[in-house]
Amino acid sequence: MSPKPPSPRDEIRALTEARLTFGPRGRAIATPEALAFALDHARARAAVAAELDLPALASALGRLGMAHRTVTSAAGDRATFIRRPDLGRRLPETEAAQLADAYPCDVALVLGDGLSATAVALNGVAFLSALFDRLTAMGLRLSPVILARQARVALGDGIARAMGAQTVVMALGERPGLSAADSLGAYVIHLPRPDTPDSARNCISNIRNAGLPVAEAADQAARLIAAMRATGQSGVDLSRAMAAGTLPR
Amino acid sequence: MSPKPPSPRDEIRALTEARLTFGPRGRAIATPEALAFALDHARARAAVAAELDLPALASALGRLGMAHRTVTSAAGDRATFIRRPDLGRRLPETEAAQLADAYPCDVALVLGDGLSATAVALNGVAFLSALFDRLTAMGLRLSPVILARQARVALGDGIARAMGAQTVVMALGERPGLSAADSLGAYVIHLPRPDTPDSARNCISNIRNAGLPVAEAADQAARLIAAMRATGQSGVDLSRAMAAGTLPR
Amino acid sequence: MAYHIDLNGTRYNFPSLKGLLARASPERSGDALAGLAADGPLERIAAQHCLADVPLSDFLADVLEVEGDGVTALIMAQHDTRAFAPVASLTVGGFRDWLLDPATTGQTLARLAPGLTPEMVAAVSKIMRAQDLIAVAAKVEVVTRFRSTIGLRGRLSTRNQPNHPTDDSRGIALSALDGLLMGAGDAVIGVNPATDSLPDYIRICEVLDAIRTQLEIPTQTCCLGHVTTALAAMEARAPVDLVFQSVAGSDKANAGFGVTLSLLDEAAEAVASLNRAPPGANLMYFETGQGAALSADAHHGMDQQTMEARAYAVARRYRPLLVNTVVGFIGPEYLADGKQITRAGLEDHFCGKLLGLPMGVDVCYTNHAWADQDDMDILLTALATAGVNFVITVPGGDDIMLNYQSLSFHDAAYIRDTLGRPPAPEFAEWMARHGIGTPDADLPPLDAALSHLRLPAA
Amino acid sequence: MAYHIDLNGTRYNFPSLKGLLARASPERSGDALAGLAADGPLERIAAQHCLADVPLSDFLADVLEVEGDGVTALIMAQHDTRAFAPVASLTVGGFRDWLLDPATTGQTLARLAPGLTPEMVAAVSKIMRAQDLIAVAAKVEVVTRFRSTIGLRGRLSTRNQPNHPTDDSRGIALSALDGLLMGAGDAVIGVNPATDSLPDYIRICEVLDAIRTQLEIPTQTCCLGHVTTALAAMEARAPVDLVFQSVAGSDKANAGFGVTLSLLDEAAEAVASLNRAPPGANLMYFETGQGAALSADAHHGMDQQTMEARAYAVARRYRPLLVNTVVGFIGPEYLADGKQITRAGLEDHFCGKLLGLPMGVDVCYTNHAWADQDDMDILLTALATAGVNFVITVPGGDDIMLNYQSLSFHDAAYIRDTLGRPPAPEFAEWMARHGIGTPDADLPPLDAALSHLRLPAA
Ligand code: B12
Ligand code: B12
Repeated sequence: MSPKPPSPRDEIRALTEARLTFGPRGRAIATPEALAFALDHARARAAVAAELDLPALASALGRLGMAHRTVTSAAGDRATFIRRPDLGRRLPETEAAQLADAYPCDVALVLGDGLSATAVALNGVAFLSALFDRLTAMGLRLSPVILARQARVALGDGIARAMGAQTVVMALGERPGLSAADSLGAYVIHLPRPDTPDSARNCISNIRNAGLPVAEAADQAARLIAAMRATGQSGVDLSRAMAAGTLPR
Repeated sequence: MSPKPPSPRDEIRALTEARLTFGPRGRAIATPEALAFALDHARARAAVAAELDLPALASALGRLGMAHRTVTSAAGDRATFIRRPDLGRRLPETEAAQLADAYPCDVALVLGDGLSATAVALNGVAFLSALFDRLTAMGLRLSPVILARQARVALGDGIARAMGAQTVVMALGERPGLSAADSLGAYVIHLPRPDTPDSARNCISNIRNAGLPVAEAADQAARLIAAMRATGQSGVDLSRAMAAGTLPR
Repeated sequence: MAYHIDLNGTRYNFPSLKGLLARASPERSGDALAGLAADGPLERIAAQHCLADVPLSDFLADVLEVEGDGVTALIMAQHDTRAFAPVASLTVGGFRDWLLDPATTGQTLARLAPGLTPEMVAAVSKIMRAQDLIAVAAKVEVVTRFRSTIGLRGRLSTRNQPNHPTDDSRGIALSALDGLLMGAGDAVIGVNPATDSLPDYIRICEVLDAIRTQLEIPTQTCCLGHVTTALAAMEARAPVDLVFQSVAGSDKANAGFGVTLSLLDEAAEAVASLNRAPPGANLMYFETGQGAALSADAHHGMDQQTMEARAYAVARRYRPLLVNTVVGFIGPEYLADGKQITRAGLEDHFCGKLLGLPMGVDVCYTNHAWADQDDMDILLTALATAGVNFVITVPGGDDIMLNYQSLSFHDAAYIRDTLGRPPAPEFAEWMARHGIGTPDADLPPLDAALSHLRLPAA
Repeated sequence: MAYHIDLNGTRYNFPSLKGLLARASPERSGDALAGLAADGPLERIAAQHCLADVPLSDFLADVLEVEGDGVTALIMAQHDTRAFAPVASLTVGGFRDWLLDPATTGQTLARLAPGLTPEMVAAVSKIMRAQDLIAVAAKVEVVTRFRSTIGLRGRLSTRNQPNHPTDDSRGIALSALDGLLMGAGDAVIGVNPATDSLPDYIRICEVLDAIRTQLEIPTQTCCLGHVTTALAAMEARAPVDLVFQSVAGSDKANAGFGVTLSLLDEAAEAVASLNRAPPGANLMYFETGQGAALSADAHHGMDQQTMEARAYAVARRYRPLLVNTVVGFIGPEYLADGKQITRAGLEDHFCGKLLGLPMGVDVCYTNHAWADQDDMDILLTALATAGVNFVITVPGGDDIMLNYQSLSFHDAAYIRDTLGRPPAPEFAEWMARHGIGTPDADLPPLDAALSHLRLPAA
């Protein structure tokens, strides 16, 4: 038998994971879909609660020849992390001191759990190694990969300062969605200070299989970093300049 | 100046604590009343959380020449008590053993916190001492007053069995209302067994200043106890017989 | 019968239908207390998936699994095979879809009611979202009649509940009048007696009857004492409009309340023989509430929501005028917080309506629960959207005898205004005739009421 | 200015009006996070008592107490003394009573709006129950127009939000069409772009414009990128119907979003000059949400609900077509659970409406919050009762790009059916013309849509 040609339904499914309503449109969501939704919700809640698998990440990085360090934010544990984003952004002094002896670097690479350790497990190392290759090729000095537990985006700022890096990439698990808990976000900032606003950050989001492919995300991040280092800007100002075409793409 | 004659409003206030709507009837409850309601709610919640003041109760009973003992239900603490009525009904064996050496008695008198230690503080001793006098006059042998922490109604059953009493009066704080946290309920049961249903209990409720006066409540309880001991019945059956007039009132 | 399901590589086993129902129940403190709740969200959802595939016909065996339980026997006896036919071949999940289908109208559902058992209705509710419970209940119209007509679509009735801690006649009358001046009481003016004596019961009936007749109110009155007291009072020729009783979902639980089906039969006959109502009127009033059976250790290992639905089998035997769940009344031991109370209120209303009952709700909470007035506002709004027949109202929302917060007369006015839900037509007309709701009502203002009303001597 | 109150023998001190507002706020996680919340229920209620006695005129000073804040300056400049006159002498408590008075109509409130400041409105909301927030909001009608007329009493509009994690043109089109076939999108078809580039922004605008024009839908479209991108796209002649921007209640918070008032002014002028809309149409779309300022450390010691109301001052400067709070979107760090989300949703809707905004709500929650679908059903029901202008809808309730749950197209159908809330009249007519909602809709079924729609090349 020859393989069945793809039906329009298959074609649609390949285009989007959205929960589209095929077939007759009743008033309510049908029971199987309603129950599937509830199950996905329970799973997403479990992903939020999951912790980084440090040994697995360490050995994956090791296989690629990438050094690493581990830090924990001031949030300490998962329950505190959810309710206290202020602590998840703060690098305790002891942790900062521990990083101070690292060799000097231009760009700090951080991999944080954020809201989904699952996303980090699935896409974290792949993204960072792709980025590592590109940045190394650009002649930049990189930090060891900092594995950050209970990490919010702005935790990267403190890490960069502790290590004396000008630029920092914080890749971390975006909050898990109903359909996918594997989405990584990469936030890049240049010359972070303690009071730098989020508008000085650039964001590459939805890094995952069904979203932005890892390689493309790494390309974008490398381009951003190059532009930051060329202009001394990051965030909205940089985006604006790039949109205006006044910068090399 | 001669004292102002009572206004109809005063007369009404003396008749009921109900939150009546005087004056023009707007659509919504007026702001002062709405805020007073919220305050009363916070106070009632505090009453639920309050613990028995054992030293104060002990010395009040002592002044009246009444002995006492203290027990704690299997619920242990307040938070457990609220969520676990099953434990609040259970007398731990260690507590039961501790009561076994008391002198033999016909009626066990129990004063439990129930849902309002405030009610017990305000009306508990007064009610029990009034009842004590009446029952003593009837020639009944009474237990020391058992002060019971984290007590539900049915905890009295186990106490009675531990002490070999045929009849038990469990007086305890009713759940606090919005307007009053001082309401005591007295539940009387004859020959309680571990599986005796609530329908075998009689209840005297709303014992408090603005409700059933303590003396009258004690009269009713004494009457119930006499009827129970005369007929061997308690609860719905007893009420039915009393309603049918086949019993002396 | 045992059930199981494989989900994501895990097998979940449910040794009985009763156990499956319990594990599929949305979270609530009472089921946890009883040791019946699911172990966590995943087991709960697995149970719901499994339950959705259970044929409705599986529920025609003895789900309670208790030899000789009278309520079970009643449920089996009530079941009308012909009425059941349209859904006989469906699973629980298919039943949900069928209920939500726009082609399934209120008439269809009314015809179906005698074919449904409490367990079927409880089962489907467990896999329904709040909006499903609201949308389906809103289709059903259950109309009952005495002096007023209750449950007409688009209307909302109220019980006026003028309780008093010593059952003082004038205290009761004042609260009742306060409510009447706010338009509350078209479902019933009903007092829970604080005391448990026949003379008090009779006096309360007389006080309420005096108010009703002197003000010519097209409504009915009720003293919510025990049914045995009601029987004695009727024998003593007290003016009893409605017989009230709390009921639950097993013989043992009813025994805990001191009632049996034959006692209720007796009371129903007695009240009918009084001939106080137009022919064909509905003459009974029942209250129920999740947790009542468990609190009497009479739940036989069944979850509290299914037990609650079983109580409706008892209620529907008597063609009641009014039935209401007391949802938040019993306390956080059974429904911990605003979320659980809200969910349970919508479930109870849905289940009652689907079984053909004139369902009301006591929108309420106790001071030991984690709930507040905002939760009640939201539940009232949701229930009015769902077409609840009636709600309970007390002065200022504070029941000074039962020690809990129910709705205030004002709360009923809020929902009347905002969603447009007038009271029973006869009562609305009476209000209009007396200018109630306008500045020149011709009822005595509260301050003058004491001298106007002629109450029976204490 | 300092405030204090004695309650039950305890003196409660509040060193500033800002502090008093924070302490009087109903419980929520964000205020606790910020260290601004009351110490417990008693202090909260004391603050509410104290706040009820504060004259509204006290709020005409700089409540934020930040020198040179542009939003504060805007609030002061917006304040219309003449419009304020009817309530100028009232306290916050008196203002609540006045709002709830049946004599205070929607017209009265519309005239009052320019006289109110965000802080006054936030203050009164803090002493209002859920039912008060619903009842008062339900009186207000704020109507805006572009190709459809949004906010007419008794109607409910929806945003159709066909997001896609790579902004794939056909993926977006499929989701949009799915919603259109369920009748969603009369407020706007609006995509949040996953990417942050100008070409993508322009392409998304073109895709949405193609759908709208080919299907002749009386609605408007929007790409919810950053306002700077919108400006660049308009320069590049992209089909921009509406300019979108997230806004917050202080200059610093807006700076965190990368916007200033003058940037917004520029964008508003630019979009007006495109002349795509009938004269007098409303051309801006704003989103706000409690916690946004705090999360940018730009709340200046003010509670999150008052900060949220201040964002409405920014929004109303631009006569927007649409404003919505994203209430449960930001996460449990700010609104922990279903109860807090529900309360905040009702507050935001009330405050926005009272300030004269065409207020919508994204009824939603994230997977790290303690909330579920039941909570959303209840909030939707409450908001529809309150007359919300529009809600956001996505396929199956699952936003596959923003990673949160909003309403589904079906949820909108539920509330339309159950409470009777049709969409904008022009859109309702379009639906009828195309048989949408009937089995023979003449739009291409989803399976065939890909070949029918002519989308711009990627
Ligand atoms: C809560 C409550 C209930 C709950 C009890 C469930 C529970 N787990 O708490 C429910 C809703 C099931 C209930 C049912 C009934 N109740 Co009741 N109930 C109350 C209430 C509001 C609070 C009681 C309280 O705070 N107890 C203190 C806590 C610490 O006790 P607990 O151990 O947690 O719970 C026990 C008691 O509440 C007891 N109990 C509750 N009601 C009754 C009624 C009687 C007659 C008896 C003997 C015991 C009893 O049973 C519980 C389990 O052991 C009181 C009103 C008040 N102001 O006190 C009325 C009250 C006690 N109940 C009353 C009545 C009449 C009844 C019913 C007989 C109604 C009816 N017609 O069917 C039924 C049957 C009760 C029974 N025999 O089990 C009357 C009693 C009048 C009297 N003097 O006899 C009261 C005073 C209210 C009233 N006036 O209507 N009740
Ligand atoms: C939550 C969220 C927000 C929240 C942030 C508040 C908070 N405390 O979390 C709010 C609602 C305030 C918000 C606002 C905006 N957001 Co936003 N947001 C998200 C979301 C849904 C989840 C982010 C997440 O999980 N972070 C992980 C956790 C662990 O991080 P965190 O430390 O707790 O929180 C920080 C980040 O969320 C970050 N952040 C959030 N949004 C944005 C946007 C940009 C451009 C940057 C640099 C940082 C940033 O700021 C927070 C505080 O430091 C993502 C979508 C996604 N799938 O990831 C979009 C997303 C990141 N946001 C986006 C945008 C465009 C914005 C806005 C610019 C919208 C606008 N037009 O004004 C504003 C401005 C944000 C800013 N500069 O601060 C885009 C970014 C596109 C891009 N590639 O640049 C995304 C991808 C969604 C989208 N496509 O629209 N956002």
